[in-house]
Formats: sequence, C-alpha cells, structure tokens
Amino acid sequence: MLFFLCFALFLIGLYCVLIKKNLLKIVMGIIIMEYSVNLFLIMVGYKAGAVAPIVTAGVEKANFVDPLPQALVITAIVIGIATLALMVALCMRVYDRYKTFDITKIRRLRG
Amino acid sequence: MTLIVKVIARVVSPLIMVFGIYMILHGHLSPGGGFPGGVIIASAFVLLTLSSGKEVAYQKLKESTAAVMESVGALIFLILAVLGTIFGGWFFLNFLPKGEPLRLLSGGFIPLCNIGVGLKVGGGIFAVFLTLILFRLSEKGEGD
Amino acid sequence: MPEIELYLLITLMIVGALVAVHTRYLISAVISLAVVGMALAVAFLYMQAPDIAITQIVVEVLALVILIIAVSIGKEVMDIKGKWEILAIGVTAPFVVIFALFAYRATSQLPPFGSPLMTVSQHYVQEGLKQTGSANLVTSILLDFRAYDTLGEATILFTAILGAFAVLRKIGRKGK
Amino acid sequence: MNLVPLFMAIPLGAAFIVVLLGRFKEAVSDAVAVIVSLILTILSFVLIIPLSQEGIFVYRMGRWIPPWGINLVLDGLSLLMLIIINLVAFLAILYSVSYMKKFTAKSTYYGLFLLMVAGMNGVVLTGDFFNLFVFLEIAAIASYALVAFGVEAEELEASFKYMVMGSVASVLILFSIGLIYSLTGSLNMAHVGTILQGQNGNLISFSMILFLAGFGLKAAIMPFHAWLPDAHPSAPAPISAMLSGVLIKALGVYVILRIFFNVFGMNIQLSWIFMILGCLSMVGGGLLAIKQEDFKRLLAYSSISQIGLIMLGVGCGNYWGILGALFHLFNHASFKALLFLNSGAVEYSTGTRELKKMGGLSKAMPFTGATSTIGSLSISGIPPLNGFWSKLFIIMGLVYAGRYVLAVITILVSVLTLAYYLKVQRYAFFGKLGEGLEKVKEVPPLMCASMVALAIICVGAGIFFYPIMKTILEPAVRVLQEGVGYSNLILGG
Repeated sequence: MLFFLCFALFLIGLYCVLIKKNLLKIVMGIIIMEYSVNLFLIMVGYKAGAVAPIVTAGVEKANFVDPLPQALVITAIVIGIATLALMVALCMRVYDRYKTFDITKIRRLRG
Repeated sequence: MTLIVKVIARVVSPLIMVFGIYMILHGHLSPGGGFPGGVIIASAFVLLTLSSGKEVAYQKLKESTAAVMESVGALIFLILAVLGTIFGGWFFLNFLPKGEPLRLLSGGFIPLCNIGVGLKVGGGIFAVFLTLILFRLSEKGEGD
Repeated sequence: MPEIELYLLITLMIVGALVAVHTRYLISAVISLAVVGMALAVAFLYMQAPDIAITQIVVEVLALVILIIAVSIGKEVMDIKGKWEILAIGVTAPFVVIFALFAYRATSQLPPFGSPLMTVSQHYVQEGLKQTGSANLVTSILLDFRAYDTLGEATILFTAILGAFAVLRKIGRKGK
Repeated sequence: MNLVPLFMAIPLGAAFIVVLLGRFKEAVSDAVAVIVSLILTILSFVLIIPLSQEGIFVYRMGRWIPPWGINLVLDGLSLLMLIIINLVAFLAILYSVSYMKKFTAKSTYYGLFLLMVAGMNGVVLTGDFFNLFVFLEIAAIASYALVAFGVEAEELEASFKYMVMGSVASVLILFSIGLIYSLTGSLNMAHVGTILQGQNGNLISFSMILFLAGFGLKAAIMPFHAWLPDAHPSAPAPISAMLSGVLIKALGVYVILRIFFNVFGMNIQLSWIFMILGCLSMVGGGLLAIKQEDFKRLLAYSSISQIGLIMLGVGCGNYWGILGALFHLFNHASFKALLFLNSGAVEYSTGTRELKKMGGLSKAMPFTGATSTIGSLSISGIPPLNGFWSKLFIIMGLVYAGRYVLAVITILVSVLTLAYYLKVQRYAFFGKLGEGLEKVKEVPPLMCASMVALAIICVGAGIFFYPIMKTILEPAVRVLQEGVGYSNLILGG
C-alpha cells in the first residue's frame, strides 16, 4: 500500500504536467514526479529493523539497509536539480520573449 | 536587505562553508560526501549573494571563478579515472592503498574523488545560480 | 515500526502536492512544494538513509531559491485558469485512472515493504569495507563500485550549466 | 580492446577543453571538435576486425566483476550504433564549422555537441540499467539546450515542449528501473535477464509498459510523437541532422531493441505491439508529412514515418525483418542527415524554409541540388540506392512472417514517401527560379563536402550492400536473434 501511495504522488505530478497551463506549474509537476521516484527507490531498499549503511567502530557486521538504491538516489537528486536549472532557464527566456508564462498564449508553432 | 541580515549572513556563511568542507573530507566515514558538501558550500555563497545584493556579489565572485572551480573538480575526477588506467590497467581502478578502515586517510582514492566531486558540484551549482540571478529581461518582448 | 510515521509523511506529501498543483498563487505553490520536499527528507531519515536526507535538504533549499527567482522575474503571480481545463480533466482522468488501477495490481506483486531482495547489495554490505576501505557504504558504491555513474552525473551537471549559459545568451544569431 | 572506454572519455575531455579554450579563439574549438570526432569515427571502424574475431567484448569498469560493478559491452549491435553515431557526428561537425558562423558562442555549441555524442556512445555501450539512464540524460539535456541554441521565440518554445516530454520520459524510465530493481535486486542487464527468465506477471508487464512509454517518447513513435515536429525543425541544421538521424535511434530504438530482445525476451504479444505501433507511426507520419509546406517540418514528419518502418521490421522478428530494420537504421541516419543538411544549406543561402518560396535552386546550388536528389530518391526506395535494399528486406521479412497486409501497407507508404519527396524536389530545386532568389550562391566548401560525403555513403551503401551486410549488419542481427542468451555470454565471459 505504501508503494501505491508513492505511485499516487507520481500520478499527481503527471496530472499537473498534463493539465496545467502555466510553465512554472508544469515544472513543478515534473519536480513532484521526481520526488515520488526518489521516494520509491529508497522504499525499495528499506529493510525493517536495519540501520543506516555506515560501518562504525565496534559494530562490525550490523544489519544494514540496502545501500545501492541510496547511491542511485543521490545521483537522481543531482540529475533532478540539473534538469530543474535548465528548465527554469528556458522558462525565464520564454518569459523574456513572450512576457507571459501562459502556454495557451505561446502558440507560434502549429500542429 | 537590512543590516541585520547582511551581518548575520556574513558571519554565518564561513561557518557553513567549513561545515561543507568537513562533510566533503569525512564523506567516506560519516553521512555526507561530495554532493551534499559541494551543495552546502554553494549555498554559503548563495546566502552571501542573496543578502548583499546581486551587484556586490558579482564583483566579489564572478561566474568565471565558479566555472574554474567546476572545471578543476571535473579534471580531478577524470585524472583519477585515467590514473587508474595507467597504474592498474582499468578505468576507475582504485589504485591507492586502502589504508586502515575508519581513519581519515583510508579508502584509497575515495577521499580525493570526494574533493573533486565537491568542487565540481559546488562550483557548478553556484555558477547556475549566478547565471539565473544575473539574467535581466529585455525591454520588449518579441511575441504578441 | 516506522510505518505509521511513513504513512503520515506520505499523506502530508500528497496533500502538499495537491495544494501545490491547485493553489492560485505561484509563490504559495512553491512553498507547498518545499513542504513536500522537506517531508521527503524526513521520510528518508526514517528509512535509514541519512546521506540522502542531507542531500535532499540542501538541494531542496537551492531548488526553492531557483524557483523563487523564476517566479519573481515575472509580473504574473497568479496561476492561469485555462478555458478548456474541465475538458482536459475529462480527457486525462480516465487515462490516469486506468494507469492507477494497473499500477495498483502491479505494485501488489512487489516484495513486501521492509524486506528487500539485496541480491547484489549483500556483497556490498559484506565486502564493501574490506574491498574499498570506506566505512560509509553509500560512498563506497558511489565512488568506487559505481564511480562511472558518478562521472556521468557530474557531466550532467556540467551539461546543464553549459545549456543554461547557452539558453540565457542575449543574442543568438549574429547580425540580428 | 582497452579502447572501449575511450568512446566516452575522449568526447568528455574534449568538451571540457573546448569550453575552456574556445573563449580565446574560435578556430581552436573548430579544430578540436573536428579532430576529436574524426578520431572517434576512425576508432569505431577500427573495432570491426577485432570484434569479428572475439564476437563480444566486456569491459569491467574499475575491475569489478559484472553484477557488482558497471560493465561496458561491445557487441555487433553496439558497434553498428557506434559507427552510425560517430560517422554522422563527424560530418555534422564538419558542416557546423561554416554553418555555425551565423550563431554566437560557438565553443559552447561544440561543447554541448560533444557531450551529446559522449552521452549517446555511453548509452549504446553500457550494460547496466542505471548507467544507461545517466548517459541518456546527458545526451537528452545536451539536446534540449541545442534545440534552443538560436534563442529565437519559437526555438525556445519547441525546446520547452521537448524538455517537458523528455523529462516525463526520463522519470518513467527511472520508475521502471526501480521496479526492475525491486523485483530482481540487480541492475546489470545480463544479470537481470537471467533472473527474469521464465518469469512473468503484472509487475513485469507494467515495467515493460513504462519502458515502452519512456523510450517510445524518446523515439517519437506515433502516440508519443507530439514533440518531434516542433523540436527537430527548430534546431540549427546540423543538430536537426543529429537529432533525426541519430539521437532518436540511439536513445529510443536501440534501447528498446536491447531491453526487449536481450533482457525481457521477445514474445508474440510484444511483436504485435511493435508492429502495430510501427504501422501507426509509418502511416500517420507519412500522411502528416505530405501536407507540410515547411521543408524541415516535412522532414521531421518523415522521420516519424521511417522510425515506424524500422519498428515494423523489428516487430516481424525473423532474420530478414531484423536485417532490414537495422540496415534501415543505418540508411535513415545517412539520408535523413543529408536531407536536413540540405535544408540547412537552402536556409543558409536563401533565408527561408517555406517550400513555396523556393524554386529552381538546383541551378544556383548544384551540389545541394544534386545531393538532395540522391537523398530523396534513396529515402523513397529507388533501386540502386541504399533505401531500396532495406525496404526490400523489411518487406521480405513481413512476407516470410505471413503479414501480407502489412507488406502491402509498407509498399503504399513507400509510394507516399516518393510523392512528398517529389514535391520537395519540384518546389525547391526544379522549375523556375523563385522570386528574389537571383543572387543565391552555393554554400561554403566544407558544407558541400559533408553533404557530398553523405550522398556518397547513400550511393555506396546501395551498391556495396552485400559487404556491409556481412561485416556490420550480420553480427548485429545475431545479437538480437540470440535473445536472452546474451546474458550467458556476458556473465560467462
């Protein structure tokens, strides 16, 4: 059920991307989708009753959660902020040209 | 911004930076590492920029400095990868001795990689921030 | 049992996301998005992922700053109400519902929450410290076992910066 | 065979150098970009001989054994893609040396271009799901920025649309990778393949759907095509050539082939899905292309149609179908890149993309006119040229598989293709010289050289199709026909 709630968050983001008419709202929808995927990956790696995957002195063979998804999520977070920066740059530039964030008014291209 | 904000930002930002450096150097021992450390260093600069205004910050630290920081970080990382090829014959081989676990000097080239990644991420994120904040709208749009 | 807390946190995130999607002021949408991000960081902490929690918090702060720059550059503070919004909802809703049903059936087949397979990770947990010398296993994966991914990821950051430089140039074509 | 990581390391290093040095002098960045792409092209051809002896080569990054570390896999299919990517990239860069003089910030352009090439090389060489995602993002982010490189209003808008679609696709792909990881506990493609063998269920089909939607968005297969007709025409011409000729194949079609043939394993439902999607895009793209008045938009819709043809060939699943599809992959890269470069040359000289405003250009621009005629004839499948052979193979494959209706549709779409390319030729290059075009001159020699080189590839691949088939294509077909046996080759070796 937790997994499905995570997927519901994903669908909210998708809905925002599909419905909203404001460039920045679309960007926010994509951010929400990225959050949900990161959450999903960490959930996949969670092990009940385990500790964070950092070896400390004294405790040699502890019960660790899965470290691999955590490494993936760090990468995914940084990819997310890189995408966000480029997308915001594009938004600002589009605003500079059209003086609006409304995609219904930004319709030069047909089809 | 008011004077209080400016002064506090000026006092706090070196501390934030030190914390970021600590996080980078201890990345192989405790939570943290190159990415969060780099972003923390960048956010110290971001705090300075936001509190003392665009123009002042731009005079102090140009984008080119941030870009150089980024390139140096990337080069450290690439050179480490290539050194692995030279010493061991495989790309990204951890060629340095592993050292005693749980010490600061352990993990072979991992601390060096962390420094490279930290510089790269810090410089890169600050450069993005500067380009975005320095962008000015043109007077009239070309659209309708 | 961290599951109750997790349910609460995810519910908070869903509520925050819905507010972010539907609020009329752009700035409040950004703030609600930050609520989602911070709740996400706390959820990471509950799931024993301190590295990710730290990264998420600092990146969230920067993302917030970037989004606020973008919002404040425009003179429009309100969201746009499209004329065709109801029609668009009508078209998308069935699609989303079908997708959700399929996702529900699929996710019920996942391994139960709290018991990952760890086919490959078992090796990292047992041998990671010995083979790489790094006590933080996440770092050992990030910078040694999968260092090539990290190179790619650093390159993505470089690409995005170069792209932002290119997009924000004042003049694109010469002689215009 | 330690050359394999160089395909990423060289363009990455060169991109850093170009960006650092290019500020001082433009000529330096020209030289670095051309030399680097030439080296990559030569490297990709050099690998043909050793690969034909070894069959498959696995490179272990950082000496970690496959399921634990990342491995690079070079096999026939990867090599075919490497040749396509680096050859077209070299010719496009050669073309850009003159063409991009009209734009500012040339060194940034080369930096992004080389990063895009590095990303695509990484995607076709990797043997790991998450690594594939990372390199796919490099190529995709570079392409978003390059589409908007002219920073004109419609370019920015097209780029934003492309970026939103591309980000949604990336998130879908990452979600699917997460599902696969939770199901198998591994990220290595070969390892996942062995674990998934014989399993099926809702979860696997759901992750297949997510992959198909994600990579279908990247490949612009018909229900997901909406971004392509805006994004591809808006980019500068060499970038359009790269996007249409290479990027949608390396990030879309190649990955679909790799994942569905070698990891999940094909079955009859999947092959029907491929054929239906392929047929839909083939017919739809063709019908939308014929009414376009803009040269580059017409080419963009035609790309959708040709990608559909490739998917159709892959879907029928037998030797001839796959051979035809892979040959068409190569051919489409050559002639679609050629046609986009032609359109760029026309725009460079006349300043317009509207077909109605052109006319009689083949007298004023002999090289452009002649090469575009070759490209148009080739894409329509006129006998001695390369497009004919690949279409013939695909139709043969469909007939052997017993899909007669689809074979007839393919022939009809071929006629349709001929019709709209004849339209291009008639409006743009033949007939009377258009108004205001009296002073039109041929484009600079480097641009001509790269167009002529692509035209020679079109003709050459048509005449010498047999040696190409034996040396490059057959190993690739073998990789796909092995199916999930791919896993054993990697984990065993």
